[in-house]
Amino acid sequence: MSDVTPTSKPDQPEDRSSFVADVTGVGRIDWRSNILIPALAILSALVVGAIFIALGDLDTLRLWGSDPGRALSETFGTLGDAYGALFRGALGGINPISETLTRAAPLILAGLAVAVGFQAGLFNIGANGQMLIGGMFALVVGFQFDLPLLIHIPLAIVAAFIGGALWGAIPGYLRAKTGAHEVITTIMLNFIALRLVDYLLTVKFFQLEGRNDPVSKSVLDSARYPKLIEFINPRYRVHLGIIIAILVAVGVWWLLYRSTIGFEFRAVGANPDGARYAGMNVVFLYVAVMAVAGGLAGLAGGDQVVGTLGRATSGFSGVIGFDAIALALLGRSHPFGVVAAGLLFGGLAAGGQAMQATTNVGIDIVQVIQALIIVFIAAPALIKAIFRVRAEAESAQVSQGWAT
Amino acid sequence: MKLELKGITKRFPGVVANDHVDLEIETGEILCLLGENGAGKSTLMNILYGLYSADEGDIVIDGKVQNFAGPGDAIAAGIGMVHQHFMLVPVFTVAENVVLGVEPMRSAGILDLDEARRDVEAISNQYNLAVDPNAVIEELPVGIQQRVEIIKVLFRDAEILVFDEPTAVLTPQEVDEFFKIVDKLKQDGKGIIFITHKLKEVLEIADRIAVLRRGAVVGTADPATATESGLAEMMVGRPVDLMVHKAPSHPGEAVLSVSDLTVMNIQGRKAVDGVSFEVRRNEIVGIAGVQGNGQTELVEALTGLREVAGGTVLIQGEDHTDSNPRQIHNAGVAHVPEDRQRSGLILGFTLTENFVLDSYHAVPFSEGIKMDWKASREEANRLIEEFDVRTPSSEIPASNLSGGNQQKVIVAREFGRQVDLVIASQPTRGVDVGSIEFIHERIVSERDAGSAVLIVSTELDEVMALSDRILVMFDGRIVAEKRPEETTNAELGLYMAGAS
Amino acid sequence: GGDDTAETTTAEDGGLICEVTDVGGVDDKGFNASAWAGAQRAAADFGAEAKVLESQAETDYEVNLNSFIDDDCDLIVTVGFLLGDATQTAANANPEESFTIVDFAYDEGVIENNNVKGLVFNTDEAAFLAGYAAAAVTETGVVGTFGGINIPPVTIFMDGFVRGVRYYNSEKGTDVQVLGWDPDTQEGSFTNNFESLDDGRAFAQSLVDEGADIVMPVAGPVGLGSAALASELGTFSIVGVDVDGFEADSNNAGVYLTSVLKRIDNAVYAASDDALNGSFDGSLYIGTLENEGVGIAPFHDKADMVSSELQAELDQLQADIISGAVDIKS
Amino acid sequence: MGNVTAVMTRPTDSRSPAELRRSRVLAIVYLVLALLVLWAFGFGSEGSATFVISRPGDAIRVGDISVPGAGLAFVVAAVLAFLGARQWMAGFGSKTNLVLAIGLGLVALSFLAWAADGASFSLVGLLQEAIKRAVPITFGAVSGLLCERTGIINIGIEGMLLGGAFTGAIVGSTLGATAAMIAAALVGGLLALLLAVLTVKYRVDQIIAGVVINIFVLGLTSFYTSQFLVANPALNNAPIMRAFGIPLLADIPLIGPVLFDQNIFVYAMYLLVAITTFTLFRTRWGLRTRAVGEKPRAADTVGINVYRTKYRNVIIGGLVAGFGGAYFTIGSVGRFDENMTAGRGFIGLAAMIFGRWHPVGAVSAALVFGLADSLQVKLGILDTPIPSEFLAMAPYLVTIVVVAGLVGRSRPPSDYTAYVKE
Ligand SMILES: Nc1ncnc2c1ncn2[C@@H]1O[C@H](COP(=O)(O)OP(=O)(O)OP(=O)(O)O)[C@@H](O)[C@H]1O
Ligand SMILES: Nc1ncnc2c1ncn2[C@@H]1O[C@H](COP(=O)(O)OP(=O)(O)OP(=O)(O)O)[C@@H](O)[C@H]1O
Ligand SMILES: [Mg+2]
Ligand SMILES: [Mg+2]
Repeated sequence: MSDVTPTSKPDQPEDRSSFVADVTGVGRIDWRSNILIPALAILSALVVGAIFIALGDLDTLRLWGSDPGRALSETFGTLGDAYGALFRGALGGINPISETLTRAAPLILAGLAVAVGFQAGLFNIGANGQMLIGGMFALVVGFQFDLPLLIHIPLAIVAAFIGGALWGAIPGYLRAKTGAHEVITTIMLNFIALRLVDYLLTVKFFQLEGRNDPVSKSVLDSARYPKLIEFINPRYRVHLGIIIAILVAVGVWWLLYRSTIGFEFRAVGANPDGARYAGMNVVFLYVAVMAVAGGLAGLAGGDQVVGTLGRATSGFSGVIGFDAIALALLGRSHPFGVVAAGLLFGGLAAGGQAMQATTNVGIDIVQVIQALIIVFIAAPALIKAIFRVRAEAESAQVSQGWAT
Repeated sequence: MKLELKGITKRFPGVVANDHVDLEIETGEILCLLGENGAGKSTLMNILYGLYSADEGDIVIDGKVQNFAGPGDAIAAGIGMVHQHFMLVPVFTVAENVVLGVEPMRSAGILDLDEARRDVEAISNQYNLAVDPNAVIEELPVGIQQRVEIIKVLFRDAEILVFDEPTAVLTPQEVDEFFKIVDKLKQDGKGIIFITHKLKEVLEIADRIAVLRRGAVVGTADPATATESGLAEMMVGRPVDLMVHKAPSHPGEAVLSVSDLTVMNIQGRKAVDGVSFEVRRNEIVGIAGVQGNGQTELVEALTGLREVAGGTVLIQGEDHTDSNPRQIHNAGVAHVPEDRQRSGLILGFTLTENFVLDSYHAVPFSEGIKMDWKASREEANRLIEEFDVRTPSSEIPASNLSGGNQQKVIVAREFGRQVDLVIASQPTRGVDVGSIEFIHERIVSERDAGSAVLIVSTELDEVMALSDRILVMFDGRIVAEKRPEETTNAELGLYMAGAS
Repeated sequence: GGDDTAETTTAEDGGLICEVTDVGGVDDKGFNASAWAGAQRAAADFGAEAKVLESQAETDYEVNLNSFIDDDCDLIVTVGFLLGDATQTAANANPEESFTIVDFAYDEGVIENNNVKGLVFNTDEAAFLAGYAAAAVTETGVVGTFGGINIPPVTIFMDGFVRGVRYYNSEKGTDVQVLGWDPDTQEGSFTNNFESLDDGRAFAQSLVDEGADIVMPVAGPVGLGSAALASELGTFSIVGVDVDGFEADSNNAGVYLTSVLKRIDNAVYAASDDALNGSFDGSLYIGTLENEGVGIAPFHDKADMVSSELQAELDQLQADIISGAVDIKS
Repeated sequence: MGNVTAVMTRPTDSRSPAELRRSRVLAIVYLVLALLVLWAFGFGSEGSATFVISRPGDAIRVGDISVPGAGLAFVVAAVLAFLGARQWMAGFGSKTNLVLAIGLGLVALSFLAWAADGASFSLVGLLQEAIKRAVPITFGAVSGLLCERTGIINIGIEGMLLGGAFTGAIVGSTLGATAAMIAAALVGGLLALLLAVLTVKYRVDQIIAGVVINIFVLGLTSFYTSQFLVANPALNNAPIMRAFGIPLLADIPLIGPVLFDQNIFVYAMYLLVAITTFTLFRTRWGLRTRAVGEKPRAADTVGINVYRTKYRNVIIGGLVAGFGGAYFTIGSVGRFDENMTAGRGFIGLAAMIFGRWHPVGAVSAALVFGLADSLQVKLGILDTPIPSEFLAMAPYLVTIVVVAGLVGRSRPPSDYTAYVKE
């Protein structure tokens, strides 16, 4: 952050994008707000999450009345097992790390889709729908053409981007031309994309030959993202997707902070009137932003279809598109923040899977912990109050209401 | 009633806004408070009104120390305030705004708006403050909005009334009108604290004058003996030249030619109605008028921000009717917009980013789609230097600058390149005398360097001082064209009010 | 499941039965639950342990399967066509492991080591009976059905049901109408989800508005919403699917005319038995009326609606279907 | 129509270029619709459709209405063509949206007649269901607008509904329906308190706070469902609020069964809309609430406690959403299932914006969605050649078309930046 304390006058609009300042390449990084606070936030979330886990264990709860001592040790036993499994499942070995990375890839890409929207003042809740359409585009390229790997994979990636971009451009266009709010239109387009995929999976062209199930044809091997460490053990799933995700994040960073288009995106996000005054074409920018955002989500869909799954089924995007909102918020809409948040959430997902496999604690608790992490990171004042940390962290302001 | 402020101190992060301020006022007198931008006048008044709490010091009324937890307490103690930025709810009616917080009621929580309307009418008759209680605030001109603010204060039975820069937005006639009201209030035994940057007004109306600088009272003056330049020096701490010095103009060929221009406002009504004029090289043309008579729409149409409904705009002979802002920028036009925070700046962006806001797409600031931040930063530092923008670095957000310095950033950006036409709206709004002096100088030197300059301002003094030619706008039309040396403020004021 | 948690049923080291659910989860009141019931029953009877892993998303199938392969399960039960690919891959990579998959049949030669037992069910045979019974007892002359998603495991119920009604019409010269499904165009009424119980209510209401007094929801837990409406209105009955609604949905037991049973539990039980006792083979299992893999549930509270003649006709029809004398596909 | 004639007698067109453009676009839309109706429904129908407007057992029975699909289509197409021509030449001024709504309504009617060609279907059932489906959406939308009117965006409606549904099921199963409704409202209120603390006290970005509430509640209810409810079905067996007719009113043909033979949640919805409309625009509380939303500093300067007002209203909004959430369990099916709100909260948000932050607007928007939703259910059992997946898209498509076409830019009533007092 800067050396000058912001003096926001009461009659001036709040400075909502102060975090942008430290990424244009200037200013020093404050380790307290960028490392200490997030670490403490995760710690706090785990502690509060533990309370919810304990409350979910009825038998032990009953024990508190009769034998508090044993109840205490059982509670701690359960928690230790659960968090131990969570941690081992995320980081405890090659396979857990491979799983974490596999899961992080689509999260990062979808998170970027939401983050780019935020940077341009648009709230893209539609990552899920964009993923679905992007994935279907990649799917068709993946099973329809028989090409050499070096052409086929890039082609599938481009197709995924285009599919998502087309779907994303619709709300952008509607917002720019009719004022229809993107929050509404993206939500509706999610539902529509979901049904559309359901329908397409009943069409012979897409369906797996010889079956009537809503399962698509499989992507040809030449279009599948190669697994990275298959040579160690064929089970290690981590594939090209994570590399693509990180490269794309760098690309998005470059686009946002080093290119004229990114300057325009950020300008229109921070102040559309100012952007118009500066000669930017706001209508075009809204469409462009949403197309880029949609394209990024499309890549996440592509990662699922030609990366992890190799085919499409009903609702293959899962809830990644919604987790993406949390990720973008957590990463403060900065591409590198999103990468970090994506790795964190990927780890939680992989660890949660391991936790359900080895303990009695349901996997849904992971979602609760995710929500808690976001709360604590979004409200640094809370962390500062609890741990008495001195840091200049400010609460992130990424959205701007409904301002049209 | 006697009100005393004793040792009031208020600190904001990095600033001491008030530094042990002592001040007193009694009912039946008018105290004028002067001070440059950021001197702490509004802060002091907000403390008095219970909006801010002081870090140190006491508010004493008739010998009793008060403890204001909020404006509610201040109101109860007989203090009323008309804020620098009006505190009216734009979508509410006059009556609703007046009674907000002390609503008359039919029964259990149900509003009695008829009663509210009658109350408003009663007060407006008593003090000659004509307003329609059913009118919606956002549709009223600022002059009337101010009357609503005054009625609001009177409705709460205030004994001491604070006016924070009330005349900044009024026509000379409205100012006269306002002074009559203030005088009547004084006759009725109210005490008045009056804040303004216009030294002439101070000498006209004050009973006592106090001057603030950097949060502290630096002196008091007697209006009978004080002079404008004396007060200005006391405010800024150095001698200020209040005159604009410029040589007579020798206009060249027309750079901007507007003929029969018609523009609609947001509601779809004609805001600019068949306006024609020219601005020539080496000439400053000033457009005077009360806010809301079509100047905003005119400038937006000229700069490509608003659709033209009829007529043509030529810039250096080329047709730029309905060109977009980029094309107009590229045609050599600089634009200082009316509302710096809404459109002139992106507050969250750094100064560097703001300095290249409208030229980022061209060499040297970018090549293809790659931004050149190094070149941009160099430009930023050059402009900061040349235009004396007070900032610790070019990499802090524009929101961290004071209003005057924010305005300088815009002026620097727009005047910092070679242009043929300058369009400046309210170039010195809310800026203190020191910065005004500087901006006026720059405008004149633009003219002398060969640009055509169009100034739109609601400050008559500014228009009179800068312009080589003055156009008065009323209700979307140009109703008068005068040279400054052949007219007076009073005459222009009549035109601005619709006389023809 | 009836145990305290749906996680494990512990026993000494008598073996291990493992289930990987599809995204519906183990408490889906549908095939995941049914398979789990079979696995648990087998574990209890043979002194083995049963374990389940729920899949949250498509991407979990592979991981869950691998996790069980590491656990050295005696049998891995996978549920639903979505797991077809993953099970195939796992089976081919682990020839020593035994698998069984519910609602899925592989083509010849796909499974290299013959170590996957497909479990499929001719539910249309049973639904045909239910349709016949519904046509016989309807008072309004209108019955209805709706599905979750337009996919074969769902529509096979609807096909059988509609054809059963048509058969009744052709036998008796009646004109009982079926709303909500047309076996010829394969289009009809679908909630497009297996979650919203409120949809179950709305779709049933809509059929009742058009005069239906018997409704067969084929949408997993969504049907519970229809049953809730039936018990509120008291004007129509429900034909349950998969399991006997009278027992499974005890809150609304009285509204079930009958249920089209698909004994996934029995099939899984049998496969577990084979696996634990060393007689596992990879042949396809087809549940039919004949082997009691499918059937219709008793009429329970609605028995008074069913005359003894009708019961006799149903018994005869069942025999004819088994013998092939009645063609349920037309 | 006075101003239309006035417009027409003027020598020149007084419409602004933007208006003119919109007029032309709309005119083309009308003409395209006219052709579509003519071609698809006019030549595609042979028999007539029968709309049933009373139910078996109604006190006053009214005959069914039989409509020849082709005839209706020709009439509708002619009307649309006329509207299009009129729109092109003169426009409808302030009535543009109303006329468009009527036009679209006619298209829908013609579509129905075509879909039900040669069959009959229950209009009462359709409308009754439409109202039911509007219930949770309305509660969500009103909850949202109560918060937004004081300057707090509530993206967490979905979570509050879900929390209410979960609580409703558990408390309903143990303590009965009344307690369930109260508890559900309280849980909604508690979540709202969290939203208020985060946004007002800790100045967390409002959208972050709302998203957090959604994730948190979804996670927690799913976790406890698998942890408790599956193992203890008795905890998930709540009573269902049954429909009851309001004497006399329920006997009015068509209107009676549609509006006045419903369960308590529907009546609560009517009350909610009436009460919030009255209080927001006629009482001191409403005036102060709106003032705080529109311009908090102005409210502060007249002695209104901005923070307290925000807290109070957000909590009231939460109570409304929590109560509305109970509809899913005790108002409909008596049991909780994971994520059973299935996005209704977000649709409530859309209804709020579409209804321009006014309770009556919100309920109207919710009804549009409810109608599209119930139509979709209906069409599945009529033999239309449209695949069910596309029918299921209808409500969402309608929402997009309406929001983009009819509403245009709506201005929020609030200043959403965190209010900072020194
Ligand atoms: N604000 C705007 N509104 C509408 N159209 C615009 C706007 N800005 C640019 N355009 C149009 O977009 C096109 C490309 O604009 P671009 O910004 O690339 O041009 P430019 O920067 O002016 O070119 P250069 O500076 O290289 O001469 C042009 O045809 C221009 O008319
Ligand atoms: N809410 C606030 N937070 C931080 N600093 C503030 C705040 N309000 C005022 N300041 C700072 O306190 C100082 C005094 O401001 P104040 O508004 O009182 O000046 P003023 O004398 O009224 O100036 P003007 O003539 O521009 O109205 C300025 O430096 C200003 O930036
Ligand atoms: Mg001030
Ligand atoms: Mg000021």
